Amino acid sequence: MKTHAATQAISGITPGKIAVWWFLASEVMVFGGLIGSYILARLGSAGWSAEAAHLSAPMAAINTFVLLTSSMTMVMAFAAVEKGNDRGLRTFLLLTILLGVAFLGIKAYEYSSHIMAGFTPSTGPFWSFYYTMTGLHALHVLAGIIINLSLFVMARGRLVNGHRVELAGLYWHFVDVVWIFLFPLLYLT
Amino acid sequence: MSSERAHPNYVAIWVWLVVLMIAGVAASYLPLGKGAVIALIFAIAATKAVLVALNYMHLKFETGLIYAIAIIPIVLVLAMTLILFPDFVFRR
Amino acid sequence: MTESAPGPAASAHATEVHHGEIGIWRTYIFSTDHKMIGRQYLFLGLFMALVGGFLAYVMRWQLAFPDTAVPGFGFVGPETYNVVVTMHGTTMVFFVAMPILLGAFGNFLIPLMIGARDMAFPRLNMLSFWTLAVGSLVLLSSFVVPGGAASAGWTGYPPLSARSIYTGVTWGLNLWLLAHAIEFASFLMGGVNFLTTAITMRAPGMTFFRLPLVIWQQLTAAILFLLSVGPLIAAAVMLLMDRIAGTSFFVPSGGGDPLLWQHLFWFFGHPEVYVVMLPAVGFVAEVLPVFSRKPLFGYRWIIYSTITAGILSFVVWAHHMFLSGMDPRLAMPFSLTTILISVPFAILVFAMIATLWGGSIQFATPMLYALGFVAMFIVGGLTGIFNGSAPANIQVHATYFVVGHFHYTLLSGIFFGGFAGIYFWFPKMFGRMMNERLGKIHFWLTVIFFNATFFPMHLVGLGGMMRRIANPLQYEFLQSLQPINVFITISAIGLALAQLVFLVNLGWSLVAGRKAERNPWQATTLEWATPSPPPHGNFDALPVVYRGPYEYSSPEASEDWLPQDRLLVARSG
Amino acid sequence: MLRWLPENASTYGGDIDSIIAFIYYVTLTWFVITIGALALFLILYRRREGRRATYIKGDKLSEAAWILIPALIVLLLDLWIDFRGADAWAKVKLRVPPADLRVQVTAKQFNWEIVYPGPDGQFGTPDDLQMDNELHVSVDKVVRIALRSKDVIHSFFLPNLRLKQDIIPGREILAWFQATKPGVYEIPCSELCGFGHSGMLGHLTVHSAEEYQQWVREQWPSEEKTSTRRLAKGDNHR
Repeated sequence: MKTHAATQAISGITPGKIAVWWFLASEVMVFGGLIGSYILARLGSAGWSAEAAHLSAPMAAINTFVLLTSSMTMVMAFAAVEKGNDRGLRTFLLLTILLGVAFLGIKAYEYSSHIMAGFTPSTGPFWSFYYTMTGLHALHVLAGIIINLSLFVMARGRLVNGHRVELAGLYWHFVDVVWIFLFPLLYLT
Repeated sequence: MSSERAHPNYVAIWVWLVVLMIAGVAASYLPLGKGAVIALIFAIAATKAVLVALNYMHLKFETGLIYAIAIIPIVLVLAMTLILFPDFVFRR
Repeated sequence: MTESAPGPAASAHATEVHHGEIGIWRTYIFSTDHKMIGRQYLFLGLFMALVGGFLAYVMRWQLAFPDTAVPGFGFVGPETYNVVVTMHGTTMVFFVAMPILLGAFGNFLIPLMIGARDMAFPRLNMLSFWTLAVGSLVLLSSFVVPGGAASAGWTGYPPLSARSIYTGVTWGLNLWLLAHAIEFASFLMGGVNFLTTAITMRAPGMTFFRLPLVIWQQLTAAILFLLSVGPLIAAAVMLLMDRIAGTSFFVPSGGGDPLLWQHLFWFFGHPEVYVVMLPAVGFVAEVLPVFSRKPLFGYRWIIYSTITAGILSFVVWAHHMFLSGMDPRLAMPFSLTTILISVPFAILVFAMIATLWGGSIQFATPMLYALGFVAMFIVGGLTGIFNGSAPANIQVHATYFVVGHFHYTLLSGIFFGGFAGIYFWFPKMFGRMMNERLGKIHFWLTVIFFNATFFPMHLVGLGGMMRRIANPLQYEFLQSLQPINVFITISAIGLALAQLVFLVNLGWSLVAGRKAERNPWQATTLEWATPSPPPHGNFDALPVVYRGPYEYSSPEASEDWLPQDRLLVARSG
Repeated sequence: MLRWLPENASTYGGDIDSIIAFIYYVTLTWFVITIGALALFLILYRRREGRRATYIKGDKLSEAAWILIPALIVLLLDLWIDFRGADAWAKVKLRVPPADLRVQVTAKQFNWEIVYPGPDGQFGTPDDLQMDNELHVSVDKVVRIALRSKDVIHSFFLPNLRLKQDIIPGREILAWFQATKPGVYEIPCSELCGFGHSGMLGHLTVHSAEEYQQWVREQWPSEEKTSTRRLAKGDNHR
């Protein structure tokens, strides 16, 4: 990958974009390590499907829908700022933030209903993985909401540029992609 | 920044994503063998992820460098998981 | 440009005045200047080295004279010994080796050597240093919390580390994990910054194959770190959940598997070895050509070898686990990949030796350290073959043979590679020369005591002495080896005392060393084209690069060095 | 260097020692060659007035051959080491011969619990005998050990028999040895297992055949001679 001999070949990419992609690469390894461990543990022992059946697939499907939609609004925010449409930027950022909050709300409701049904992280291996994987993902969503909020505040003072929205978007979409895999891994199998 | 870049149709991609999501959920109820269902579900998930990466993350406008940064960790994770199959999955 | 130009305003004091308008606070504490951040990493690493070195001294004293009070510390019980052994490893790998070899030199050298004014993200750079500082503080604070500091080994194998009942350590181990997490965050930011800087900010003409090797090594190290640390972060999250949320990822009674941690740990652990070592290799690759006045032999081959070693380092991890209880059939493929990885390193060492052939070798202090590194690295590499061969590993695994081996590779990286770097770039970092005579005394004492300390470890290791035991005299079969343990301890104390020479040299040179010119070593790479120390923004005018980094004794120039940024007017068509 | 190894007392110990010896001679040769070249170059090419260093970059294949061919030799020697080692590894860890004696060793903080099946050769029967830290076997018999752990990771180490095996709680791991010399050998733990790790120590007593019979009679005095003989001769219960 580093054998591009000429500087010019990659001068079209901004430093910010390269940095975010490298960061995402290390994030892939974090979630990949977790998901790989889950797959190994699950295939190595029996009885996980019965545990997974206690999860609510429809609820998670709604959450998937919410997160997919938030990805779209995020990229629309970027499209808006590129056209110089500040109003559109703020609207779509706000929508993204609200959808992110909605995702966390539904997740919190799921957590509380599981815990009330007696399924805690220490119930068994499936639940340990479930809470750890979704919890780590939820922390990432939270971080994304905070990033988007700061962009939103900056956008009100028109300090934001398209580049920053694009970088925040890369991160937000990555969090979405992680969920795209967590959803079937935990809920559908 | 890349203002002259042609944007993909973000809404159309979103429609595809939602359709695929519903297809994924539906696939989990299909009366097929377990292996086939799982393969189908994850093929759909991978398609969704690729759609998001290519269009929303603009990977399809990027150079080889960004592709490399994106793909190498995925290869590593897959390799690590596969190498460990004998020790966790096939063990006795 | 002429290298004899006296460095204008070359002293540290002058620079300080020059940048007086920023204020002391922003210049020395919350600086965004990559050179100041590099110095901060250096001093943080040296400070933590004192901590880690003191722990080593406590350990060695206990091993030589079991159950006697350690002078300056007191009585060491078995529990304290486990704490000391754990914290020594953690401190040295994560808070000494990485800050000095990557943090200090990566930050200081990358922008200077690629011809940039600073890192791509100066504020992120500052943040990564201060994150590391917080991490060090968290690690140190774990010594004083109730229950004491972590005592499950630097590898923290669960279930020992997963449940407090097994060690009696409660918050100490959580803080240990937290300190790791903070350190990883710091070096993730640092690594991203290194890579982005080198990819996007190279001076005109500075192609990838004109980059000095130390930059290649730093970048490879950064990539290895970024791509390997993820699974360990995942494992650390799981271990923390095991400790505070009652999960059982690594506890078999709850359905977990302890081996999972080992796999994830060593998936990181082996690349991490190269993360620490490659920069040291890079320093040596810079120093050797300068003091033999010859191009580095096989520049491209070294790069290819480095990349190959980097890729292979991701598929060798289970050689740390031959006897761990994993499927023994896995040992054969991993033994093979381990064996394969010796080839790129053999190329590296041979290239370094070949560089000397036909040279004009000056034995300045940095050169002595570089040569010392090559010699020690050969020993470390060769003893590694005993560990890498699965059957031989049965006898030497988890004995002092392994301890001796990794001190010859990792510690020689810090002692010989790191000191080569410090003595070589000190003039550029601080604008003054270090004392040559003290430097040479330091070198010879270090090389003698280093070998006297770590070579006998191989012997007691073959004799079967286990790692991490607090008292060898409890075992009949180790009684006869005890005189060697005493010898090792005395040598280790000698090694520690020898470092006083360095500290004296450092302190004296910082305030009273001879002022350094721009290019005191008559070297070719870009950092020597700047004043010593370089001002904020580094270059008077951004350099243009015309050639590779090691043009020594080139027939094209009358002097025996040809800087990367000197434009030659063609003599004839 | 090899005389530092503890005295070998097992059938496969010789294989491991010969691998170690082989590696030792290979690495010693390389050490002499590389350090010798290093020292020679330092003497030959030290700085002298009026001599300029040769300008060789070593990028061309013909020049790089000076480093690539030795590296190729390294590779071949490495493969040789690996090839030779594979057999020794398989002998110790993969090809477990039929057992003459069987014991269970359960590690816990900070003891080895050793369970003998008794004259009936079956575990889980009333004539099982449990001893802490005392492993008694007969010389020249294949001893198969089922290793388990009650709490954390331990490592079962017999320096004189060249046997080392980590014990993972939650897994049962098989190990075996065949002692060749009567004597008492130590069984330290070689994986950090807590504050009592240092000093976690058992003893392996390798009896001569007659002494072993004697020991068995002492442990199971009520049993008849026939059953003890059966135990000593080998057990067919798998």
